Amino acid sequence: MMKISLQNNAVVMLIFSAVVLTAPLWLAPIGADYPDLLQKFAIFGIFAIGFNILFGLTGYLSFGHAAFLGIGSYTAVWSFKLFTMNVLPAVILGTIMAGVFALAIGYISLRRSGIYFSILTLAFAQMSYSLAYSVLTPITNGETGLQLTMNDARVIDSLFGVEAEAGLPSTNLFGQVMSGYSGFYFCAVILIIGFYVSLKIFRSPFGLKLTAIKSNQTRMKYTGFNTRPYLLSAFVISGMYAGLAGALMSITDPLAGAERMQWTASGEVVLMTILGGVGTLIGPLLGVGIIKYFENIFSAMNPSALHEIFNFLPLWLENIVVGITRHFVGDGWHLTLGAMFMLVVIFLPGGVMEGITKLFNYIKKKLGLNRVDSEDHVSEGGDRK
Amino acid sequence: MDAILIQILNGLDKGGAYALIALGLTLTFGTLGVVNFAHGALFMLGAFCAVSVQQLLTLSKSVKDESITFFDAYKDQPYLEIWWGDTGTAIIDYAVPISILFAIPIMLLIGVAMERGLIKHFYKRSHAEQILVTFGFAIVVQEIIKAFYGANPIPTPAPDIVSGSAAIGAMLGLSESLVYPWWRLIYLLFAGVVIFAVFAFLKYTTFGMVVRAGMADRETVSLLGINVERRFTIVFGIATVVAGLAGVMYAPILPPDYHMGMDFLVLSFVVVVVGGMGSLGGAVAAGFLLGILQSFASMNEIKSIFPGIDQIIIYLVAVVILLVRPRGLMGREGVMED
Amino acid sequence: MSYILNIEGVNKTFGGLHALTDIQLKIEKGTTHAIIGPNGAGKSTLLNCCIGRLIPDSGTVNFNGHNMIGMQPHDINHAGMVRVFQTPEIFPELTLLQNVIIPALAKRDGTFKFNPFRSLAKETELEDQAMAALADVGLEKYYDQHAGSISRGDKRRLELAMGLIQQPSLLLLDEPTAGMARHDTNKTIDLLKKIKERGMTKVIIEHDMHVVFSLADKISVLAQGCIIATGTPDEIRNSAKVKEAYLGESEDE
Amino acid sequence: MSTKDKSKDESRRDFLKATAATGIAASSPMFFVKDAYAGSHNMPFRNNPGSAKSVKFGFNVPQSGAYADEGADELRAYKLAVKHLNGEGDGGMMNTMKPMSLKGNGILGKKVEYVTGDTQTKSDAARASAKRMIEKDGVLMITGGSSSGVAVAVQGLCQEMGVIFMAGLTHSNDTTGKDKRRYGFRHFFNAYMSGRALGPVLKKEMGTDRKAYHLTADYTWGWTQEESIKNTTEELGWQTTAAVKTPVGAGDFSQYITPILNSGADVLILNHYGKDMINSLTQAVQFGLRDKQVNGKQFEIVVPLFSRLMAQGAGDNIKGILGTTNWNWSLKDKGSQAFVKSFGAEYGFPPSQAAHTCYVQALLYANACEQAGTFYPPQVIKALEGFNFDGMGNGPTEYRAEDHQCFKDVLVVRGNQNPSSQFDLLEIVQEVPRSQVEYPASMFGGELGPYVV
Repeated sequence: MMKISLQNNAVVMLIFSAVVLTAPLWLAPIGADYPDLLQKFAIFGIFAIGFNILFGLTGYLSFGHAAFLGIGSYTAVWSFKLFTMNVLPAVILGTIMAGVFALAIGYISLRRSGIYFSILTLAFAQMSYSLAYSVLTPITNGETGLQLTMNDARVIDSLFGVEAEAGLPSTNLFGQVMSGYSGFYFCAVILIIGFYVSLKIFRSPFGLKLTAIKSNQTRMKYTGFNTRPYLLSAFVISGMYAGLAGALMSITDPLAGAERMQWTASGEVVLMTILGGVGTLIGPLLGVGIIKYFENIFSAMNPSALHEIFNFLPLWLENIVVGITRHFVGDGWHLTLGAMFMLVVIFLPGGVMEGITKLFNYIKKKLGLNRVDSEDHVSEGGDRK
Repeated sequence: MDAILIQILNGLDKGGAYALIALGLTLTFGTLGVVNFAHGALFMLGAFCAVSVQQLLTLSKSVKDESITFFDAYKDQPYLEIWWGDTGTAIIDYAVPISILFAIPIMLLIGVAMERGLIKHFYKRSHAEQILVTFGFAIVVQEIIKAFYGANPIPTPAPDIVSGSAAIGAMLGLSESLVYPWWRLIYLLFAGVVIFAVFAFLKYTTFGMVVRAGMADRETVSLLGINVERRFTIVFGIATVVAGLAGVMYAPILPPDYHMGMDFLVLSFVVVVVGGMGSLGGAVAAGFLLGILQSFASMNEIKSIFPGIDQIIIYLVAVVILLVRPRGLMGREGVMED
Repeated sequence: MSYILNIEGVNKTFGGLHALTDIQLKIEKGTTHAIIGPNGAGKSTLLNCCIGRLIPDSGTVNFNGHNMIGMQPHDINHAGMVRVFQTPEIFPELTLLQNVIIPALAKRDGTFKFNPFRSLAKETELEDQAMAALADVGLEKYYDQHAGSISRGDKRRLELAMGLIQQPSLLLLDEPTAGMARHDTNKTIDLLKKIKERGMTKVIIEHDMHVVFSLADKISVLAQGCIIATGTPDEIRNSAKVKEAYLGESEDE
Repeated sequence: MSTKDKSKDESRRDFLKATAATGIAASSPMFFVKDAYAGSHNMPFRNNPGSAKSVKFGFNVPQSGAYADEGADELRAYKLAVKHLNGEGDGGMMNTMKPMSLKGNGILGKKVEYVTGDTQTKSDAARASAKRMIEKDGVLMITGGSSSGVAVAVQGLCQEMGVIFMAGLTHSNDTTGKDKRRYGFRHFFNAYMSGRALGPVLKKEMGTDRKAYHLTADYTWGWTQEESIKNTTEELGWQTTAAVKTPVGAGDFSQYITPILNSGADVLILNHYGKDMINSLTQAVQFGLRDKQVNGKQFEIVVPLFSRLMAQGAGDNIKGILGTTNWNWSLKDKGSQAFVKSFGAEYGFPPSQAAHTCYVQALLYANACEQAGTFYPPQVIKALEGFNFDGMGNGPTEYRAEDHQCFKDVLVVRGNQNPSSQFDLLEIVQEVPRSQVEYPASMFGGELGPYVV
């Protein structure tokens, strides 16, 4: 009986890996194929996937996950400073450290639900941010951000006789420098692993129980489940994803700043997830893609770049089009973002994923495929209401 | 002693501001069940009402500026001053109080339009979607303001007569050094009046009674055949006006800029939640509590014991209160808990 | 005689209102015990005190020799006392099959089990159990529909399936046939009779006297927070006290 | 391509030599390393324009957030600089700068183009934007910014990437101190210089017997400024009553201002910038501090770092308040006049100090390339290091080789009591000569790092 799993995990993973690893190819036409943006896609993808395990499955809206991102970043940089420039310890330590903090913050915050939970997580994150920005400067280097320096200890590296040379050392994976495209592929592989783990969770009894908690927590209690540990596990897992993403940020670019922990950063991942489609596997990744693309590409467009884009139009029309669009790019890119949030949520309550699903169904209908099938479904559900 | 007295006064003043900002937000929560992330933007719009009125009053004739010789520059001379001389100058001086008169209808209009055009469609949607759509709206409003007024703060001074400080200490026979700015005292008074007005309105008018009944149980009220929808539109309008008034009055304290709403957004949410979702009394109590605690945490004596305490005190208090009192100071069970 | 549930001296007040006053109730193992009474008599409050949703002001609820008061709802569930709610408490976003798999998982995994890497697709045994439970209540055809989209009567039956799959030693049923058409009610009665043959103890709160007298071995009557009579169906039918309590109430409300 | 890639790694990291395997990058398809390091020049370097007809600059300025207006002004200046470099417009400071190698035909015969980006005044966003410019747009040089945190973050990145960074507005001692980099250059002055310049003026105006109360933005820049000013004033014989840290973006500063009233201090020093400074100054004035008499003296407020844009935000409250600034449009030297004229003709209002610094930085970089005869960064850096120039607004100026800090005259200014125009907000009290603000390069530590990365 294949009633629960409609899709084969191996097929999903194969397609997903192929899409991620060939990203530099198919992102080239829209100008998003340079290493930094590719890395950001992968890193924030991991962050959003993890966040979706908490928010998408249990419905608990955390407004403080940026704190774990920041903790992962700081831990990774400290690993570079104290131990070695090899990225593996940084990844592992960053993830674990974020997990430890998530356990503590989650344990307290999960005593409340709904908006009270959201505000508790927000409060913890804001406290972390404020302290990291000022009082904890010896650990975080405050506003400037924690950086590598020439006289860092790097105990393990010096143990193995790695000699310091002119300039700062680079992060590496057993010699392979982790910047540029190699950095992207490292993040991409971790993204694929992260996605696989998330896929397994979504399709496990554990995942089903989390969804059931979102659907009706009271009922879960009377069905014999102690919901708190389930929620805490989900919280810690998503916190570790955030820590992992934070560590990767430091790996591709070894500088960790406090602003990564600010509430706006937490808000960003919330927006990404909702925009893409909460609780869907791929949705959060789409949200990441859209927001990061806007932030990096749209913000950089200026009127002269617009003229280049629209120069296929007749001159008078080109001028009009550029005259209008210029308010939505460059320093107006926030306007586009805000307008898009509104449009998506008004017309596609399930996020971009819903739009895609609708589009697919429409195409199927037009082609006459599965026509009976899908209509049957809808009418049956409706009639029995 | 003086230091403590003045910090209490300071805390009250801050608290008044916090309460006023949070009041509209909690009203929206309580009656409409909507998480309004655009509340900060409404506060900002209020402040820009003051800016706009000031700019309107100082509409100027461009006069060639002879002092600049490098290029053709112009300086402005307000028409009001050209026409009416000193009277015109005096009117300009009162830009902020005058703008209150303008802010009420403008904010009401904005509120009603926003509720009818946007919020109405989100009563039955999830909180996450409400957050996203109102956040998007806030960004759009912000960017429009930025396009018109730039990103720099715009000075919007209070009238000259209240620009200085009141010698409260001397008046009450206490220390001479106990002084406090007039405008802040006016703000405190104003906050009190607005809060009182909103309470009285909800308590003593039939309209208010229906709204309060709607806060308790929306379905029953609509079963009684009362047009709850329209009343809720008006409530949203009132919440918008309160936010706007908070903004207008704040303009002389904090020169308005397009981003000021976002800076207050998190704070106002914390105040509302600490007070208890949808509880008006709670929001006021929490506003004053947090204001006073923040003032005391900023005292040098306390900062030297707990470095950085002034930066986190509000959040720390929020955490403690929510752990001790699950629904904030005065929250009711079941509101916004899922 | 062995009692599976022994309620002694339970009191519960809300503000000044006495919801339950000195309740004494013993439920024999293997029987079906109905609790009837007018609206607001405290029937649901009594059940809530049993499963940990409410904590009584005083008294004990002994289940299989253990006092349940103060225990967490999920622990009470695992002790073997399961309640089916009056307003259907289901998982509206999940499919019917998933709705039934959840309690089956609770039975197997206990109050908490961290198994994020186990594949749900491989839980064929649980799936078979769940399909059987759905078949018991006649919902197997709709297994892949969302629970939120089925009719209210079907929701009640779905919840019954969710209770049954845990094979509790005591099943508390809060108006199991409310909102059902006559035809469905009869099917539910048949189903409940079938369970009785499996030896499961049941407590039923019910208004429908047809259901009560078809199923119950013993009946207790609750009025204004007090138990005014307990006895066999015949005894209750002829009790003057009960008639008085029900005066003015239509029987099949 | 892959061999080139490898050779770069080897020259960069000795220890990688041993282990450098033909890992992912080496097996990457051709398109992954498009134009990186490819070129006709004898030495390979990042984004070598080779035989291209044009070169690109990256203007990385805040376009959103609190400093957006400052960023907008920086961008105006950059666009003007590009015009002048390409021989359009009136040439601005190209006519006054000495020595001057530029010919008004671009740089080394290549036309100058530019890309823009938004730093959002956040290190992460600024670095992401800079990386985009380097990796995607292939820029040769990055410039801009409006805060020290961002400057230090982008400077570090540019060092790693081998692209020269000409810092915009950054005032922290760290930028050319402990965080200095071989690839980073700062034209703007710093907190230490502000302190040195203010000292004598404070002494003259307020005497030697004063009690100062500091309110300091609680982050690196605030601290360095507090320290620098404190050192200066204590040398004058002033006492420091208290130095209180305030959270960045506090909005309402009343709880920090009220304790000043009873502290016995008679000078308030606001180590705030941007919105914080506007708010704290506005509120301090509301609390009547400036009308107070303490210890028989008039209470004074000092804002060590001033800018005209901020002065606009603070309105009348700025009147009569002392501070320092890097440059002001009212300067009468030829360079300043040429720039103000050219900027004013273009945009209808005079430039801010941020605009001035950014304009100058763009010209200085271009000139260094022209002088070096190459875009190869180590050569360009050497041309800038120790470069002495004049005619750019602050008198004879030197880019010190040891720390890449510009040394020039510093302006002590006062908020104008009777402004003659809406731009005439700051009145120059004194042009403090360069010699008075100089300090040994070793004072703030740090290391520049290698020429070749």
